[in-house]
Amino acid sequence: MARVLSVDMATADVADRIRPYAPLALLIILVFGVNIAEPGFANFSTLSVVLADASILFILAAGMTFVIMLGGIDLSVQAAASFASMVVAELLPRVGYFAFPITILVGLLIGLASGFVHVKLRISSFIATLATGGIMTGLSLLMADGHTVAILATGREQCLWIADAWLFNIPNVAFIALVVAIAGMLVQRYTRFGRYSVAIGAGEPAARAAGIAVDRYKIMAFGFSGALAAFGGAALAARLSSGSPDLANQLLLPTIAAVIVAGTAITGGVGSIGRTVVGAAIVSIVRIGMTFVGIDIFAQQIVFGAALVFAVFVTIDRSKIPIIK
Amino acid sequence: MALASQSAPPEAGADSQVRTPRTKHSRAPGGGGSVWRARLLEFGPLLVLIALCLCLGALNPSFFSFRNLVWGLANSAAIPLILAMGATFIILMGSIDLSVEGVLSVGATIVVLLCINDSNANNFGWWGPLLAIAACTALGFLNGFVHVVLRIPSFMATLGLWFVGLGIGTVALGGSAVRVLDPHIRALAFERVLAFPLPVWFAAAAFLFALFLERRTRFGRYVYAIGGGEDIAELSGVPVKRTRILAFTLAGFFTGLAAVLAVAQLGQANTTIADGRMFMTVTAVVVGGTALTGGWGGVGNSLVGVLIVQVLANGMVLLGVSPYVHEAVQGLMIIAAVALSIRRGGSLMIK
Amino acid sequence: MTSRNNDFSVDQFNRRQVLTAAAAAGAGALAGGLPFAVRAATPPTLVTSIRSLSNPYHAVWKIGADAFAKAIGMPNVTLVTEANSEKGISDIKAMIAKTGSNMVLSVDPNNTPDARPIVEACFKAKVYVVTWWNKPADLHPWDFDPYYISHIEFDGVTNGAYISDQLFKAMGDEGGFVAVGGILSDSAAIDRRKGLMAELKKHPKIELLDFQTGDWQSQKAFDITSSWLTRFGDKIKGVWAANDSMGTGVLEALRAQGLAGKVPVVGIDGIPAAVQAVKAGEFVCTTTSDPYWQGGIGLSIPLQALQGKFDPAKEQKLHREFNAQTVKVTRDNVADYIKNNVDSHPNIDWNNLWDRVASPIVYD
Amino acid sequence: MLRVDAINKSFGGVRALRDASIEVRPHEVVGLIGENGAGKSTLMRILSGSMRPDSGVIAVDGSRVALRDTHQANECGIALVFQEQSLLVNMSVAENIFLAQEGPFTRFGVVGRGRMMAAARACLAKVGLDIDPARKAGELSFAARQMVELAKALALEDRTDAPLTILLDEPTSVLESKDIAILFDRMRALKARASFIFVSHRLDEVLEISDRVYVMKDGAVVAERSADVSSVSELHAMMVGRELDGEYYREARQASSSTDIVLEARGLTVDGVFHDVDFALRRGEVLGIAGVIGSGREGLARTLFGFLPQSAGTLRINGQETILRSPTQAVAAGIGYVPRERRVEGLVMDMSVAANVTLASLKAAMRHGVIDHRLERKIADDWIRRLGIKTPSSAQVCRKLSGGNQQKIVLARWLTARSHILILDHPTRGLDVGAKEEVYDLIRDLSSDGIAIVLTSDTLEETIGLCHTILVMRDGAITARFAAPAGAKPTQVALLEHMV
Repeated sequence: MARVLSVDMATADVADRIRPYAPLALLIILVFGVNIAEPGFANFSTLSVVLADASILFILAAGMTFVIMLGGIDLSVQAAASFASMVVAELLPRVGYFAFPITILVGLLIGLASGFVHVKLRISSFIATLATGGIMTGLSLLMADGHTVAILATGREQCLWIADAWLFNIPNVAFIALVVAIAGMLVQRYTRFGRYSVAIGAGEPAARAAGIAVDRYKIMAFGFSGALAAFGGAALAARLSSGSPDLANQLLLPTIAAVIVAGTAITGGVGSIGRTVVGAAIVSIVRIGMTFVGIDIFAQQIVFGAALVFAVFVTIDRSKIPIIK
Repeated sequence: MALASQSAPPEAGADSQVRTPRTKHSRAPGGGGSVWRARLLEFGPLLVLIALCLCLGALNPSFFSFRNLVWGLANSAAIPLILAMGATFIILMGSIDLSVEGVLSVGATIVVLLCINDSNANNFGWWGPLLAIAACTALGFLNGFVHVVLRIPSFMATLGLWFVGLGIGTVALGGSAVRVLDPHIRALAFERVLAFPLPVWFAAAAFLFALFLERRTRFGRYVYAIGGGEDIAELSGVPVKRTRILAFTLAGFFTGLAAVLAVAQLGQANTTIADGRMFMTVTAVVVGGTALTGGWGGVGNSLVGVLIVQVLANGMVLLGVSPYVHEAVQGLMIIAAVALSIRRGGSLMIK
Repeated sequence: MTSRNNDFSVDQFNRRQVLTAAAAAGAGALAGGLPFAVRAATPPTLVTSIRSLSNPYHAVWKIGADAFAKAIGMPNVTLVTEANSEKGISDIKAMIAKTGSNMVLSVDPNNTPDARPIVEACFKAKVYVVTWWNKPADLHPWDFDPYYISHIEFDGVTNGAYISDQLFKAMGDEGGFVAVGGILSDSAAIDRRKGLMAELKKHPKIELLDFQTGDWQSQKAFDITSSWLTRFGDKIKGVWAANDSMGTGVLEALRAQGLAGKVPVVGIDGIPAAVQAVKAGEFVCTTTSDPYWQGGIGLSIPLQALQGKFDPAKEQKLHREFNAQTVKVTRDNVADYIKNNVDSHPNIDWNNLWDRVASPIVYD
Repeated sequence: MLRVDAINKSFGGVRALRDASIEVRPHEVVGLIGENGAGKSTLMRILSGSMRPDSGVIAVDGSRVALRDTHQANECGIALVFQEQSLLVNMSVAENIFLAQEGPFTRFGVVGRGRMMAAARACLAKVGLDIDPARKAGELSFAARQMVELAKALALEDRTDAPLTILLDEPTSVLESKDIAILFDRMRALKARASFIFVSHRLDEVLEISDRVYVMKDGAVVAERSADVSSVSELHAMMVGRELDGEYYREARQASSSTDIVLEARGLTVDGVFHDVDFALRRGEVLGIAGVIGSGREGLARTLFGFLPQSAGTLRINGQETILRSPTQAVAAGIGYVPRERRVEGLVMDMSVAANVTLASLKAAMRHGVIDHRLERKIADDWIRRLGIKTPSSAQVCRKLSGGNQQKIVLARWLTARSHILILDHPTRGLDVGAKEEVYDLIRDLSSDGIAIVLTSDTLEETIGLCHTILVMRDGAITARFAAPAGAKPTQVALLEHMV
């Protein structure tokens, strides 16, 4: 009987082994699809544009991934990113390169604050982060009476490394994103935090009963999200050489999309930074691909929405979601 | 043999047990005290609302002026309330509907383009609003269908339809803001009955209807059952799939109604007509004390929640709060409101 | 001028015939960017990038762009940022890559900062570009000769001041009024408010009761006004709106209280709804930058530069960075305006590039 | 009236039921006993329509029926009474009783609240429960919930003319004995209306209430006895296949515990749960806590792991006074917890065996501050070998393993964490005989390794058999202490009189 069982398991395992590659497959199909519709898409210069676009999106989404894997959500990313763009713009002329680490630190702090509100005041993350996001927007508006803060020539020097530097014709942001991606994967694979966030997402009571300080790790996750959002915002500010209270507007939904489109479950426990890398790429390809193929702009949102649902349909592993809510 | 009993699929097992921590921790045997606390908590949001009103009234007497109560509050609360009615049932099931804005803009577009307007020669009279509501209801159904049949978490499914809806709206309007010239439609917004403008009455009707559904129909029961424990509900023979789809369809219907009123009020439709509605609706529902995890709360709570949010917005204008800090203040107040009123007994896990 | 339009398209037509062979060769050449020699051959793509199509103003803009492209029979593409700077920039870069730099660009950057990377990208790709409305103060066309031809704005301050003045006159130069502004961080919103404040100083008996922001949206303006009416009641003798969308929202809120027409409203942009309101006497006035003209001229300028009709580098500074004239719509001229601009579209001489230059842009 | 003939059911090649046949006659209570895994629960699931047999016949009043779902089972007059979890705590008693059965009260889509409340009261009256049917189920005691379940089953009467058969699946496992008495009274009274199939581990209860008893073993019905001629030991013998004796609980291996105290409670109190609990736990000692639900023993166990904050008294760990505010602190203090709800609190079901083993002490698998996956695998494989955990590999997700192996993984986790105090909360719940015996062996090993154990168990036999010392609790206080050295074990009766 044990034999029969193991056979069962084997078949199951095959499915388990294939499933993770669904997102990647989807991505490749997309690239080829667009390229067939509009030859010249899959060439270096275009793809590097996609890369640049996907990079910033990914940096934001990477942070979000940690939160979503814990079963929460961080709706404050775009507010945090905009806020960060203001901070970095204000700081660059004064402290030069230090502006970036400081900004990321600030992001970390506001992220932790969001996490604290969510965990300690026991407010669902959806509302908690919505509210903290509003507060951040308020702050960034106050910082310069709603004005855009331009990074003047002096500060711009320190921006070039993100803004317009290319290495072998690949935009630097892409490399930065790559670093973030690798770091993220390492964190997930090799650190307590990574391991525990999966445990908490997949079985919070069990994690508690194993003595894991659930609250602490949740707050940490929001901290990371904030820090990366800030980093994304800083990068944006550098590319646009100024900060503004609505710089990152409209980035929230693409960010969420980038996370879930590659099969990270909104319910938590399932997913990885790796998936988000693919997800960000998918979102950018769809977005830019539409422009490239020349889909009527009026219809682009429709296509985007449909593509989103389809991608999720293909990529999520339902066996790990007990009840689909 | 060891594996026999264990490898048996635990029909209810796994998940009926998932609930035990809740029952165990929150309501330890003979925990009579917690019952009272729960009872009190149910009135938390209401207390918050009353407190808010009193503060505002003290700071600016004109808050209690008849005109403000009717126009500043009741009238501006009408559309949010109608939207909240739909969202409540969905959130009670532990799901969420992000597509409100998309669906609403579709509805608005249809109304405008079918009634007398300044961009085409149509004049379908009351068919405009009716078809709009029908279309929104259909979109709601689509939401439920995609979610239930394709087994995609509602969060993603509705996120998709959000974009689709906005897209449809943009295509149909070609971007321009189309004005509705049909006096009957405009009357929906301005006609007054017993000093209250029609939208208030519509909202009241919607509320009573939702209350009726919640309290007096099987649908209402099933929604709570699903939110309380989908697996048990299923075991007891509750038609879970049907109920879920129905709830989303219902939400579509309410959104359609809201769309008609929005057009009537604004006298035009543009694709930004629904901007910010979704977050506002969910916030209102949650502030009212309905848990995003499902099972607890109800349309009554949502009424209170909507009023809290509206009073906040109205109050900030009444007090002339600087626009720079609007969002910040709103954020703080919402955190405070929820923290004061949220049901803690429910579950150890807050997601 | 229609005739000249025809000439334009005709000689364009001939040139294309002559070069079809080359074009075919170019098309067949390779997937990526076309080599320069061939590039000039295939007609350039006329690219317009605007915020979104969900507002009348930009919708008309697109109509203008389409009309121009149609008139000269060239392919044109409209990109929308959907208020997402990243998307806007990426789309433009994607177009550059797609057309192999064989394009001209007329862009209304989603956000002031966006102008720089867009211009830099165009400069690097040797694409002629005109920017509208938003750009950082320290970014100047002449720093990117010859490809960054012009930056064109419409003096928000004077417009803001103008409608204020009209409003105050309508109010009989005394009493309180309320103002609803655009997105706080938007430069146009900031300028228009500046104009309002400046004008306000000149009218001591006028009192600004409250200033709120409606984020350019009519719905928000509607709700705010409803609250205002209860807060100030009859103290409100007029309403200043930073754009017409909000203005119409305000108007509807007034209408709900039976105040439409009794409380004067002013706005900017000249969207149909507002113009009709002016006709109905519910709006005092609105001013418009004539988006139809913007759509066309924004493409005509870089196209002519690309075709070597003029050398941007040699143009006078005033043509490189200027405020263009706005059309003021008041009681007096509303009838004609509706006839020429709403019901139909004006015949514009797309070759007369600089006839609407009003004043140099001053940065403080 | 209800006949089950030669039912077979297999899962992935494992036969859970082999030719199981039972019969239920009108107005009788049929006891159904057998170790976990003997097939009782599978049979129950099949009868309640939530599972289909591979082969075999089910007949009601001689006519064959197919039970495709709960509804059809109900049509045939068969109702399953779940354990207390199956009431929806967020809904009223009445709503629970008539969930998905609102039809009779619904006119034109309107559910008549008054009529439903009245009907609910009627149902509750049948089971002699006097509560307001409008109260939320979550506010009721477990005993009351059990009665509501029974009432829910009886509500069937009004919907079907088929003779009623009510399946009671371990109804007493969560009840205090006075409630058990009440339940039995009701059942006797209700025999006039319905027949019962009564599934329980507590043989004495089975004998008390049943008219006839079926004994299941390894998926087959091995015996049928008339209750009045049978005895606990005989039934047990038939269940386990051997006489109940000390060897079953490895008493011979019961090492005499040392004298040094590792855990000491003085006047330990958690308001509303238990009060003034004193005890001392020694190295290698197995301390049993006996008591019915509500006696406070669950609370005590969870308090010792930091789930419930103590409100008074002192707790000394290795002589050092400690206050446990969270499980995290408990783990840090060297305490481990094997929860009753294995699937929920025991393991993260969708994580690998290895990850679960190291969950409480990731440090052990880390080098230079990062997880060393090879090391982690090594640790896991090591335990898999030593505890004989049956799994394809340490990368297997736990959901796919059997309960016994899952339980071993939980233990392995705490051994990896070097916990020197283990709190075993019903460690053998849901395990079959074989798995149980392995767990007993493990417990002996642990105790002889000097690990101190606090044990709460489903059955008194187990408690008595395994423990060095037994505390009996009632109404939140300790009512008696027994020393239970090998060979001089106290009797169940002795314990019981202090429990109730």
